[in-house]
Parts: sequence; C-alpha cells; structure tokens
Amino acid sequence: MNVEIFVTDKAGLQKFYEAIIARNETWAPVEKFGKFDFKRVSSLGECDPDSPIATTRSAKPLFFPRSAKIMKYTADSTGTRVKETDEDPFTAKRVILGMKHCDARSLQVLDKVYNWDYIDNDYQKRRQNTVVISTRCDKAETHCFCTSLDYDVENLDAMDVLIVNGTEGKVHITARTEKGDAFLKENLDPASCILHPVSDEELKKQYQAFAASFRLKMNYKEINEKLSKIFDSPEFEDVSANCISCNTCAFVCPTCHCFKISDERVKDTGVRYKSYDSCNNGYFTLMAGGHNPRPVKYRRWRQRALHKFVYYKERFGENLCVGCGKCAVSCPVNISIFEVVNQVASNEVV
Amino acid sequence: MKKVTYFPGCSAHGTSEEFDMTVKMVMKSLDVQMEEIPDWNCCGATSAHSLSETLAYALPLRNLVLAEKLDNATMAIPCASCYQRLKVTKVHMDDNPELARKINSTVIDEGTYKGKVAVKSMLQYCYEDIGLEAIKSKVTKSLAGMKLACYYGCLLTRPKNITHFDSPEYPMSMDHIVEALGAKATEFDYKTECCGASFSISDTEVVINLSSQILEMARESGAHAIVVACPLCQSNLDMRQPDIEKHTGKKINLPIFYFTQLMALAFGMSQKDMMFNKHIVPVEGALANIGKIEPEPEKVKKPRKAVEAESEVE
Amino acid sequence: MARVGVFVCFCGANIADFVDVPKVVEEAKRIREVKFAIDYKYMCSDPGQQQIRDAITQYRLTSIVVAACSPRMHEKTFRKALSDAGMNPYLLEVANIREHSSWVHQKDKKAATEKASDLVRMAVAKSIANEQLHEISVPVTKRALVIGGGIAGIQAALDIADARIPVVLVEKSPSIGGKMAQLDETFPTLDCSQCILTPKMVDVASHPYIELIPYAEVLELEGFVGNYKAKIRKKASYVNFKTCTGCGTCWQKCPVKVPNEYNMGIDKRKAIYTPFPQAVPNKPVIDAAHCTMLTKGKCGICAKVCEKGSIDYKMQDEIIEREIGAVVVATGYDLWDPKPYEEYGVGRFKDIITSLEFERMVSANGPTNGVPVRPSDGKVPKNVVFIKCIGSRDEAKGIEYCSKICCMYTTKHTILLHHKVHDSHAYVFYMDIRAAGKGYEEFVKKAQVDTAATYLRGRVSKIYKKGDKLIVRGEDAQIGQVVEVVADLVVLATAVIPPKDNPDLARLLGVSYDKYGYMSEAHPKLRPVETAKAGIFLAGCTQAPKDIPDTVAQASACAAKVCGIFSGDTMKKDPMISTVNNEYCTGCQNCVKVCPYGAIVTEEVPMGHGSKEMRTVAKINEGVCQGCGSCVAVCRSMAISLAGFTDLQIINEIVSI
Amino acid sequence: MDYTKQIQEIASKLFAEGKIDVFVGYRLTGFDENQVPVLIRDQKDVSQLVFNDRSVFNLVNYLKYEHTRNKRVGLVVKGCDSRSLNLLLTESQVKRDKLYVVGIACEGVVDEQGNKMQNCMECVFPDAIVADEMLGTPHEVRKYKVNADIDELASKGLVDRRVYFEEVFENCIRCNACRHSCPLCYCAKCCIDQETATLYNGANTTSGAFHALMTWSLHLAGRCVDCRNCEKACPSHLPLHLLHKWNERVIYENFQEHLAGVHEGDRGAFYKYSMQDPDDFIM
Amino acid sequence: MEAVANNQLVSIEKPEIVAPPNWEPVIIGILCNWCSYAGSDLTGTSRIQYPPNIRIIRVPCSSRVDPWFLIKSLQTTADGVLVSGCHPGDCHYISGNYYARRRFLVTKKLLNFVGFHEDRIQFSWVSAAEGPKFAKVVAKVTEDIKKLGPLHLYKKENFEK
Repeated sequence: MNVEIFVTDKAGLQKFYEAIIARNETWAPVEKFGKFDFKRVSSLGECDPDSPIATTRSAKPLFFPRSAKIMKYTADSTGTRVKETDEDPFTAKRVILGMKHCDARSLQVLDKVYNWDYIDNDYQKRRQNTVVISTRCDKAETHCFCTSLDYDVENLDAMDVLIVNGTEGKVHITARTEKGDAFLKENLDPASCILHPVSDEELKKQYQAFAASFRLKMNYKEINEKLSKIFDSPEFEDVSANCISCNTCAFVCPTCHCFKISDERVKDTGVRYKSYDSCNNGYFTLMAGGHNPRPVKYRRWRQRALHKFVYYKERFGENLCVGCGKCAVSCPVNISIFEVVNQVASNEVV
Repeated sequence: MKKVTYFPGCSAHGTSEEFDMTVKMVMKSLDVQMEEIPDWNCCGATSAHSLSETLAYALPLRNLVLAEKLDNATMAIPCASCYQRLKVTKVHMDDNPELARKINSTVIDEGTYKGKVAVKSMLQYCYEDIGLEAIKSKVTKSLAGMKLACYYGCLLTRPKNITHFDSPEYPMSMDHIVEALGAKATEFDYKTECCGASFSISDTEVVINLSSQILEMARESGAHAIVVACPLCQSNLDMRQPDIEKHTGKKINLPIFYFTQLMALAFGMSQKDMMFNKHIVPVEGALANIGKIEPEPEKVKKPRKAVEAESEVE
Repeated sequence: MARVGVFVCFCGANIADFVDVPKVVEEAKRIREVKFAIDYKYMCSDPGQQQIRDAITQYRLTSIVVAACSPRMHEKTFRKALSDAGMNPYLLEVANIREHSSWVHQKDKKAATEKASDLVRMAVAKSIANEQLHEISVPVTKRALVIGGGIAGIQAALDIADARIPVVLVEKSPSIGGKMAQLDETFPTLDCSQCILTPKMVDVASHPYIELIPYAEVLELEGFVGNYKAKIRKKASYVNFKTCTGCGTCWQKCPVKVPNEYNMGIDKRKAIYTPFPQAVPNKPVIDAAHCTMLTKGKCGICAKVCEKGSIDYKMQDEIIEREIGAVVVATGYDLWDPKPYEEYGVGRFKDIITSLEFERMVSANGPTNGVPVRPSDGKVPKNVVFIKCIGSRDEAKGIEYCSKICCMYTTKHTILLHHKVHDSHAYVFYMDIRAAGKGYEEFVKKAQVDTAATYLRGRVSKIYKKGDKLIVRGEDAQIGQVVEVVADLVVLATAVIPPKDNPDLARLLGVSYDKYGYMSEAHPKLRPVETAKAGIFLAGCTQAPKDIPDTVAQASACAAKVCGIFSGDTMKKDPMISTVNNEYCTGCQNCVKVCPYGAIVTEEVPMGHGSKEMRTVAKINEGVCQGCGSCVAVCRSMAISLAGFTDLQIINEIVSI
Repeated sequence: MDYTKQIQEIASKLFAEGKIDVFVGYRLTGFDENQVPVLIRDQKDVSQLVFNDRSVFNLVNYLKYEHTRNKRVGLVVKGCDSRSLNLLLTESQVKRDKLYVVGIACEGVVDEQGNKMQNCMECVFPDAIVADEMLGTPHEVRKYKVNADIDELASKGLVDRRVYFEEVFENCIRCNACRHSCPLCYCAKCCIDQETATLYNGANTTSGAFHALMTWSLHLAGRCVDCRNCEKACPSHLPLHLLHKWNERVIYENFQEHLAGVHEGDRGAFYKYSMQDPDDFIM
Repeated sequence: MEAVANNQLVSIEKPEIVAPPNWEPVIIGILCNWCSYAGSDLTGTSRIQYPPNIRIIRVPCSSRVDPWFLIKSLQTTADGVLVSGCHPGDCHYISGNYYARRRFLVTKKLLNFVGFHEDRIQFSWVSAAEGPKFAKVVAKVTEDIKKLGPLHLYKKENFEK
C-alpha cells in the first residue's frame, strides 16, 4: 500500500498542532504531580506532543473511564424509573496527541473484547469520535519490550495519524486510517507541506533500526507455549511472594478492562456506576455466599499473567500484553512482568 | 576552680557593703571566682511590680539575658529581694515561652533569653554548690561558744514553688552553715517571720512592733547574736534596735551578722575587713563568747516518745 | 423488601397546631418502602396503639415508625405495642416531631412541617435497617464479695448474708473492725463504739453464710456482673488458726516490741499479736517484718510456749479463688499526714498530735488508760487547742474537699477532754461548724455550753514554743484580731483521705476513681451506690468521707442492690450492645483499649473454615457491654457493630434527609 | 550506607542456625539500580540480598501476608519501618519472638532520581527502635519539624487549598495501592475498598476518592510513621504525605507531642486521651 | 468567575457557585442520647425557638460518631454538621467524649486543610439541663452555615437539591 506523506518542518508541525488544539477538543500528555498523564489541553504551551512521552497511565481512561455512569434512577412508592442520564463527557469528538505506539496498539487489542459477545456502545462511540495521533517512538525505556511480542510491531494502523521526526528537521505526517485521512484534510494546511508518496515498506524499514535497540527481548512463542502448560507450577507462589496485591498494575495497564458495578443512592435517586477493578484484588472473585476461588495472592497473580499471555490469545488470537512496561514502572515494589513470565517459563514443568 | 556569676544588687554598694565585701573575701578563700554581670541594672524591687507587670519582668530579664553571656551555669545573688525578682522572672519565663518572647522583645537589644542560667541566693549557693564540707575544711578559728539565731526573713525560701529551696517555714540551711563554723544554732521559731521592712520608711511603728518580736524571740532562744542573709533584714534589725529598746524599755543588744561575716571570721580573716564598725549594735560583746564553751547540761530524763519507728528487742 | 408503617401523632394540639400532620402523612406515603401511613390524635393512647397493632397484621409490616414525641418519652410504650402484636419490639423507630419540630418552630408551620417530613423519612430509612433484637439474659453466681471489714463491710456482709446469700468478706488486717474499732465514743449520742461494734463483729464470725478471710487481699477480679472470678491472697499468718485457741501465751512471751498501729504507735505490741483484745478472729498473727525468727532465724519462743503447736514458721501465702456475682467495696479511709503544715512545727513539737491519737489516748482501752497526756513529758494537759480543717478545704497544702466528720468528732473530743480532765480548757479553731445531721447541731450546742470550750473562728498561722508551752497564734475573725493561745497540747483534726492503694484496687476491679483516689459512683445523685461497672458497689468512705450512720446506710443499700441482682437465676439486659464479626476482626484490640467497662476480651478462632491455624479476635461480653459504641468508632476494619445504631442505620438516616 | 555484606552474613547465619524460615530483604531489579523486595527461604539465595540507600520500600508491609504468617521471619528495618513494626507489635499483628529484626541506623534513602527523600530529611527517628541487631552508627535524637510543604499549603487561602486538593482527588483512580502498600493497613475488610459496601462510596468517582482518602488518612492519623510507601506506590503520584503529615502535625501540636510508633504499647493518638486536650474548638 | 450581585449568596469554598433564591441550608445534628439529645428535648419542652434547618440523629454517645459520618454527611445531604455530646467528665459512658474530642479536632482540621470552611463542622457540649444553650448553639451554627453558602465540594453526583 502506498500512503501519502506530508513533509513539513518543525514550524509547520507547530502550526498543525496549534490548528488541532484550536479546532478540536484535544488531549495530550500533561505533567501533574511530577508524572505525565493525558489531560485536556487548551494551548500548545501546556503539553509537548512532539516527543513520545511515556505516560504513567495509558490513554485507556479516555475510552474506559475510571468510573462511568451507566444509569440514573428514582425509586418511590409509585415505582422505580430510569431517568435520562447526563451526556457522557467521553463521547464527544476529540483528538489525542502524543499517544505512544503501544498505547495506540492497546486500543486495537481492546476493540476485540469490546466487539465480542456484547457490543459496548459507549466504547464504540468513544472510539469512533476519537482521532489518535502518534509520534514515532525513538527510544526504548527501561521496561519496554513491545518488540518481543507476537503482533506485527511494524503495524502502523493502530493510530489514525502518524508523525515521524525525519532527518534534517523534516517532519513526516501520514494518515493511517480513513478517519485520519479526513482529519488531515480538515486540519492540515496543505500549503505548509510537500506531498510525498512513499511506500509502506519504506516506513517500516525506518522502524526496524529502532526496534533493534531494545534491551529486553523474549522468545514470545516459547513463553506462550510453556505458560499454557504450567497452571499448577509452584513457581507462581514464589514469584508472587513480593507482590503486595495493590492493583496498580491493572489500573495503569492499557489493556486491562475488568470492571465492577456499584450503586449509590441518596434520598430517592440513585446512580449506577461502572468502575475499574482488578483481578489482583482479593474481592474480585468473591461470590455471594462467601466462596472465593482465588483467595490467595498467587492464584490471582497466575490469573493475571496467564490472562495476559495465554487466555486472551486463545480466545481472540492476540496477546493481551502490549509490552509497554507501565506496570513495572508504576509497581511500588518494582516487579517486572517481563522478568516474572520469563522466570516462570524458564522452569520445567514437574 | 568554680566560677559563678555575681549580681550584687544596689544595696551591696550602700547599706550592705560589708556583705558584698565579705562575700568576695569568703568566695576567694573558697576558691570560687565571681564574675559580676557587666552593666547590670536595678532588679526593680519593690516599686516595679506594684506598677507594671512588663516592667517588673523586663528589668530582671535584662539581667538574666546579660548573665547568659558569661557562660556560667549559676548566678548567685546576695540580696534576698533581688534574688526574689530574678527567680520569679526566671520561673515565669521558663514556664511561659510566649510571655518570655513578649517580654524579651522589650530588651531584645541585649540578646535572646534562653533560660540556661540557674538563679540562686548566696545562701543557697553556699549551701548547695559549695557545701558544708568545703566550708568546714576552711575553718581555722572555730566559733565554738557562740550561740546564734538564724533569721531568714520572708523572701529567701518563699514561695516554695518559686524558690524550691529549703523549707518555707522552718528552714535549716543557714543553721547548718553556722554549725559548720563551730557555733551553735538556737531553736528559733521566728526565723521566717516578717520584719516589716516594707514599712521601714512609711510606718516605722509596724517595723518596731514586728522586729521587736523577732529580736525578743531570738534573745529568749539564748542567742548571742542573729545571723542573716539579706541586706534588708540586717539593716532593719540592726538600725531599728536602739528605737526598739527605747520603745519597749528592754535591753536587747543583739548584733546582726551576715552569715558571710561569720564565715570570714571563722576562716581566720582580719576583723577589720569585715567592717564591724558599720554595725549600729556593737558586736564585741557577742564575739566575746567565742571560746567560752558551756558544759553540756546533764541529760534530762528522756520524755516518752510519741512514735518509735524502729522495733527494739528487750 | 421492607414494608414500613408510619404513624403520625397529633399529640392533641401539641403537634397538630404547628405541623401540618396530614401533609406529613402524605409525604410519608411517597416513600418507596412505606406501605401504610396514618395520623391519629393520640398515638400513645390505647386506641392509637390498637391502630398500630392492627396495621401490623393487616399490612404485613416489617418495621414501624411512630412520629410523635421524644423517644425518651414513649419508646417503651410503643415497643410494648409492637410486642403485643407479635412483632419484635426493636423494629420500632420514633421520629421526634414534637420536641424537635412542633415545639421549637412554632412561628413557621411550613418549615416545621418540612422538618417533620424529613424526620419521618430519616426514621423510615433507619427502620429499614433495623434488626430483630432479643433481650439478653445472663446467668448469675449467687455469692457476694465484700472487700474491707470495717463497719461498712461488716454491715453489708451481714445484710446480704441475712438474705441467705453467701458472702466472702476479705479484710486486709488480722482483724475486722476497721477504724470504728479504734474509736472511744461516737457522736452525737456518745455511744461506746466498742459496745455497738463488737457484737456485729462476732455476728460476722459466726454467720453461716459469711466466709471471713482476714489478713488477705484481692489480687484479681475478672469476668462481669453475675460471673466474676476473684483471686484472693491470704497472707501467711504463721499461726494455724484451726488449732490455735487464742490463749495469748505466745504474745505474752514474745520479746520483740513493735509500735502498735491500733494505738497509733503510742505504745508497743509484740511481733506476734492480735491487733486489739476484742479482735475477730481472736487469733494472733506473726508480723513477718519484725519477727526475729523470720528475719534472722533467732528466737522461736512462741513456738516453744505454744501448747497446741500452732506456730508454723514455714507457712506460705495462699491463693484462694472464689466465683462470685457481685462485689461490695468498703475499703474505708486513711488520715492525711499533716507534715506540710511546717508553720505549726508538725514533726518538731511532740505535743502536737492528731485527732486519732487523741482518740486512742482518751479511749478506756487506750495506751494511757483513758487519760490524755503530753507526749513530751507525760503530764496531763490543761489547755488543749483543737485545730480543724488540717488538710481539708486547703488547696495549697492538702485537699479541696471538706472531710465532713471533723467538726463533729472535734466537738466530741472537747466533751471527752472535759470528762477526763475536769479542770481543762479546750480552744477550738474552726473555719465553719458543719453539723448537718440528725441531732448534730444540738450536740454541738450542748457541748459548747457544757464544756465552756472557747471557739475561735479563724485559721492558725503559727505555732511556736515558749518554754515547755506551745503558743498557738491565729486569727479570731470575729473580732478581727490576732490571738495567741498558750497550749499544753495541740490536736489536729486531719483530713480524711482514701487509702493509698485505692486507685490500685480500683484499676484491678475496673472501676473509675477521682483525682483524690476515691472510687467513683455511677451517678452522683441517682446511682450513688453503684459504680459504672455493673455488679460492683461502693459502701462507706471508699466513695467519699462519711460518718458512721451514712456509712451503715450506704452499706445496707449495697446489700439491697446485691440482693436485687441475685433475685433471679439470670439477669435481663438491653440488647443494644456491640457484636464482633470474626471474619473481619483483625485482632488489633483497639476496642479492648477504649472500652470503658472492660467488656471486650479476646478469643482464638480458626484462620478459616477447618483451618488448624488460629488467630486472635475480639469478643464482646454481653453481660458487661453497655452499648456506648466507642469500640465501633475505633474499629478500623468495621468488624464491630452496635445493635440499634449500626453504620447502615446511621448512614441511611444521613442520606435520606 | 551499604550494609549488603553484613546483611548477607546475618541472613546466612540465621539460616545456618535454623533460627528463621524466611528472610525479607531487598535485591536488585536487574534492570536498573532500583531494588525489589525479596523473600529468601533458603541459605543458598542470600547472595541476592543487598542494602543501600536505594532500599526504600518498608518491608514491614510483608508481615501481613501468608508468606510470613506464623513463620519465623528475619527482617531488615530502617528507623521509620521500625516504628510501623512497633505499632504492629502493639496491635498484636505480629509476635516479637517470631521475628529477628536487623535494625539500621539509617542515613536516609533516595528516590528514583537519586535525590534524598524528603521524609528522610525530616526524619526524627532514623535509628531502628525495634531491633535484635543494629547496623550503622546511631544518631542523636532529632527534633520534630513541621513539614515545609504543609506549612506552605496551610498558609494559603481556603480556596487555594480547595483547588489544590480538588486536583488531587480528581486524579485518584482508587486503585488502593496506597492502602495495600501501607504496613499499617492490614484489615481484612478495608473501609476504602470499594467492594466492602456500596454504602461507603463504591464508585471510582472524585467524590468516592475524597471519601476514601479522608477516611483512610483518619485511620492512619496518629499511626502513620511517614515511610511514604503509599506515596511511592501511587500511580497517579498524588502527594498523599500531605494528608498524613498534616494530621501528624495537628496531633503533635495538640496531643502532648504525640508521634506514632515511638513507644511500644502506644496505639496512636486516637486510642488514648488526656484531660488537657484542647477543648476551645467545642462550643 | 462571573460577577455576583451583592445580595446573592455564594459558596465560600467555590465562589463560582451561587446559592439559589430562598436557599436554606441543611444541617445534620448528631447528638448523644444522654446529654445533648436530652438537652434538645428540654429545649422543646421549654418551647425555646430555634431555626428549623437542623435534622437530628440520635447516637448513644459522642464516641459512637465515626469521622466518616461527618464526611458522608457533607458529601450527600448536609451543608454543615453539628456534633454534640456530654461535657467533659459527664459522659454517661465514663470516657467516651474524651476519645471523641480527639477525633473531632483532627477531623475538623483535616477537612479544613483540604478546603472546607472550618464552620462546616462544629462541636458542642450540651448537658441535659442546657435547653437554652442547645437553642443558642443551633442558632449560631445555622447562622454560620448561612454565611458560608451552599456546600458543593465532592458532592455525590446524583445529589440534587
């Protein structure tokens, strides 16, 4: 496939960003309390979308908010009625700047589960109304290992628009999807660019040099195979010993998508919320009546590791982990999932 | 060598010159170096605390602040009144840092009050810091034969929660000191009664009345002289004695000594330096008793004891 | 689904005039859980209650809200109505729309009505979370423990035992009798103290329902009302009481002399002794601190002279355990040491004595054969000065309170002095004469006339010695002058203070005590006999200074309370108490720390179903818990809940306003 | 501050003597200089142990898991950690005779950027209070100082503080990492776990986060030892220490200079009282 | 922020929020059963009038009051909270109010620290005999809260007044 690449310079890119922010509801990595997270921005000064910044949390909250209203109801002696819910603030049209490849990739993974037996309309709406703009990664962080996983790392269709910082101060802007194409037509001033057709192969080639620079590498195939066989390995108990069950990994993970439902009632009106949950949480599998199939930490840990590396793949043909390393960065006790799955898989099944 | 900060107070330069003098002599012989507070000021007694609380605290506080510059742990004050003002100020300042900051701000030019110097009367210093043993060791000319009534006055040990020294009603520290010098302290119940010094000028009658009772009780206790540790006590009891004798028609003739004068005497120093000539009541009669040791009276049959703590075996 | 009935009361015009009652009913009907709502003129009347009873069955109601007066007024009434209709009475909630709305918002009917509706909605929300509660019954052990064998302990023990309830009477010293046994005569009747006390002492010793344990102290008390377990240490007496006949040879022959406590140290007793001739039990004990056989291993005379061979130098302290249901504390009082009165020369002048020393001197069986003498020279005093309020009412040196009995016994002492030394003269320095009591004022008046004692109102400022006399200087406030009295003897009426170890005992029993060390009653007016800990009662001076009649009255009151507890085999208790959910309890024991009643203990439970590993959790003792909820608020893991005031109930109220 | 060798020796000796079943210490992550807590169960693994100024995490936290429950545990504690251990001992969560505590006279630890942690600069008790064996030179007792951040924030106006904290609560995602990383949060049922009951604010809303953080900090008021495990754990990087240090300051100033975990048997300021407690804020 | 007319009430913590016309605050009063609840009953029996904004919740003792009752109240229905118990030394349960006092102080200061006006949470000791005092306390609290305007911090999103 040949794609059109707009080539411009730094000043042109700056203008492009300014135009986006001025015309759209724009989200970008913004520093808060010393770390970066996606925040609504109203001027370019607030953010720096030019270099790909590893945010603490992914862009997941924009599609799967930490807490979303499902419905609102009233209950009195005449009966219970569902009321109109307020407009979901996350379904508005918006643009996300500076999303890393892995984050963008995670949306593709999530799409599978959200389009599976139940179609989550809110999610679909949020996806459709969002334009994702990524800047090409140029540096592997300590915990990055996206290149070792099974999907095509050179797949560049996860984002709608890709921006690549080329040589000699040149900047390449490419639309990767139809949505992206339309977006560029709307927001990019063609006068500031040179149109330059380039083959997809060429783009991918540029990428390979960068991929070679990764320090963390694993043999995904082998690990996937081994993990699927060692459900009963005592090794899980060992590797999870220093985990403190804090849920942080799941909450920062771009692909974790478990949730819980809670009701809050004041007087005669109530709201039903859907909020994040995590399989590391001791209550996660607690059933009415008190039975809990995963009462101890290592079983929950095993569930998380296997779900990431085995189960999702079995069901959807894709690995759930995108290798972004966010969980290892945020882990209060510095546990790395990369290290752990390698360790578990390196032990022979007894 | 010990070092102590010295706050002489105004009377040391006037009525109680002999106190100041003998203190310095005695301390020298006891190997104590006294450092006078540079540029000290009036302690404010008694006019300041009847007029303004701030002034009453600020005057002594300035002295306390200056004293801290000398870097001695303790300051000793011969005058009971000065001692009282400085001690009260110290205790209140240490208890209430907020107040201390406030008062300190009025004399802030001199420095910040830290509360690190202990305030003691000269008597307390001799008794606690120097100690009876050290005093005893310096005695060359025992005062044996002399019977002395120790008079503390109203301020040295009171109020108890300020001074924390000796009994407020029946103190014994000076008694122990004079006994260390070889003299005999008489049982004297009026040792902390008021001598009326505040009315010294304004209502002499009161003074005559109160002081005469003290002198009479001292006489009755068999004392040859009275020992004091306060310039006001001394001047009152000494100066008023002729008036009192005239008023009551009874001869009293009790010289009033500073305890440091007697210490100097017992340490064998020259009588000339002790300025006995400043005394109104002549001292010679009393001093003549030194060396005249009475035979111990035969023991009277022991009266039955009210409480016997120890058990005894028959 | 909850089905709530709401009953709104007019309270005649009390509510209806200021609150739109029909509107309140209408609002209540809009609530989802309310299935029935009605108003009535007087809900508390029988027809009103009948409406509730009828609606319960007719509408299958699961909880009831009555909007009427304060629950402190009629909660019990309506609970009874629920009970009568076969409903658990604790499913009731009362919305206080009278005291909290109609009576306090009389100028604004609209606001009062809105508020009343809110209060009803809150009560409905709370009642939904109400649970069925059942009165708790606690079994009781019918045996009482009396601590202290003074007149208070003796009276309480006798009264309880007379109701055929077994009593364990523990006395610290070798004999019962206490302070009263040291008194010569008692005011205001001048009865001989020994004459009225000793028969009671003998009764105690011979009573079939009283177990007397002298020379012993309570070490531990655990459990709760009706179910205490006491550990008592019986000190070694070195004399076998079973064989000893009390013949007295041993103490006549004993060579060791010790100051006699009974006579305030005025004379001596032996190292083997009975405290006084009429002691009960009248068996000697060996004072281990002074006996040379026990301290140095030399002597052994008493063992040699004892024909019965009752002396056993190897005897050890013995620990006795008793199960009991209630405790009467009657530890009595001590006298304040007047040492801080340095201006009086206390300690220096031998002829200043305390009242109890004087009492012993004038006592017929006292050390001086009933004649007061000067300790310094043994002469009989002529001029005696009595000074009252020594330590009492004196914040600076002593304690703030009035010791209550000093005025009366000083008056008695002037009489006794007058009787014993006819040509004597008494001077009394006093602050006030407090003679409130039957016959007391008359007693004082008569004494003043009979003895011609000089009463001087004012404080003594100084005592000094002149020759062999003491000069007492004080103010006579009535003439506004300083007076000096020449005295042969000065008697100080020292303050009554609690025994030194009262706080220790109070802690051991789990009873609170005040800043002086007196044990605290549950309520100063309405529960003066009980302590805050159920089943522990106070008699006599252990609670506050008292004279003998008051002490005896309080002791009998204790007996009545104890008998009340023991009137059935079980006790009924309000079910609004805390419970622990073992699953959530972490065993941190914060609740144990804050519980004012010691109602929380710990227990071991399995870690999980069938697990062998054990963990510690808190356990509420139903018998002791009073339902304050302190433990609930400090329980971070929310394992404790207080029936009637659960988190859910309170939150339901908050969110439904 | 590097006690790697000493700790390896101690652990090795303890295993050799059969005194412990598990040793809780630190090892390197293998990726960078940061460290992972490690539970050593065998003498052959003690060579993994390290200890230096990157040994940040408060290991007392591990005493609440099944891996150490009812086992004989060897443990490395710094000053702040030992205070939390003291509280756990007081609250009967661990038994002293089952522990072998290696106390550190701590010189302060550093954050990921290598800067000394703020709490270490303000530390009052750098030396382990509870220890069977001490490493390092003991420090003199330091004076309690009010945290500078607290001072700055407290001196701001009400509205400014509200704006600041609104941001905090808005950014909280209620992952409860704070409560799980806190050694003093050992409740089986935690009041801020959303599952306990919807009654207690179940949803991950700002309002729910406000409730959770308030309640949580009040449960730690008078107990928090300022080890900052929670703050390090927070993926949103919320300044959680502000809440704790504020409470600590209020408690220190009002309740007889109370500091948490300093004395054995002291459960914290809310589990005792004094007649002298301030009463002027009550009408 | 829009200019607000002088006579309009704004929330003290969020000045951008303006009180609706005829706004009346809701105050939750948590009273201990033995002193303050009895005292409030006495206010009623004495017919002493006070503002009708307070809604009273009965608890056995001030020590039963968990700080999060106050937090929950402010989050949902209340503009202000009053907690009242027995005077120090008078607690029916001996020492409950001493423990409560400590918690209250810290809770009040903490909420103030994160942006609530300190008058939003108030405490009082009202004995069973202090009917007039209870009325005065309620009047004062009501007046204070009225001055502060409506509370909109961390309100439950479904709560509408």
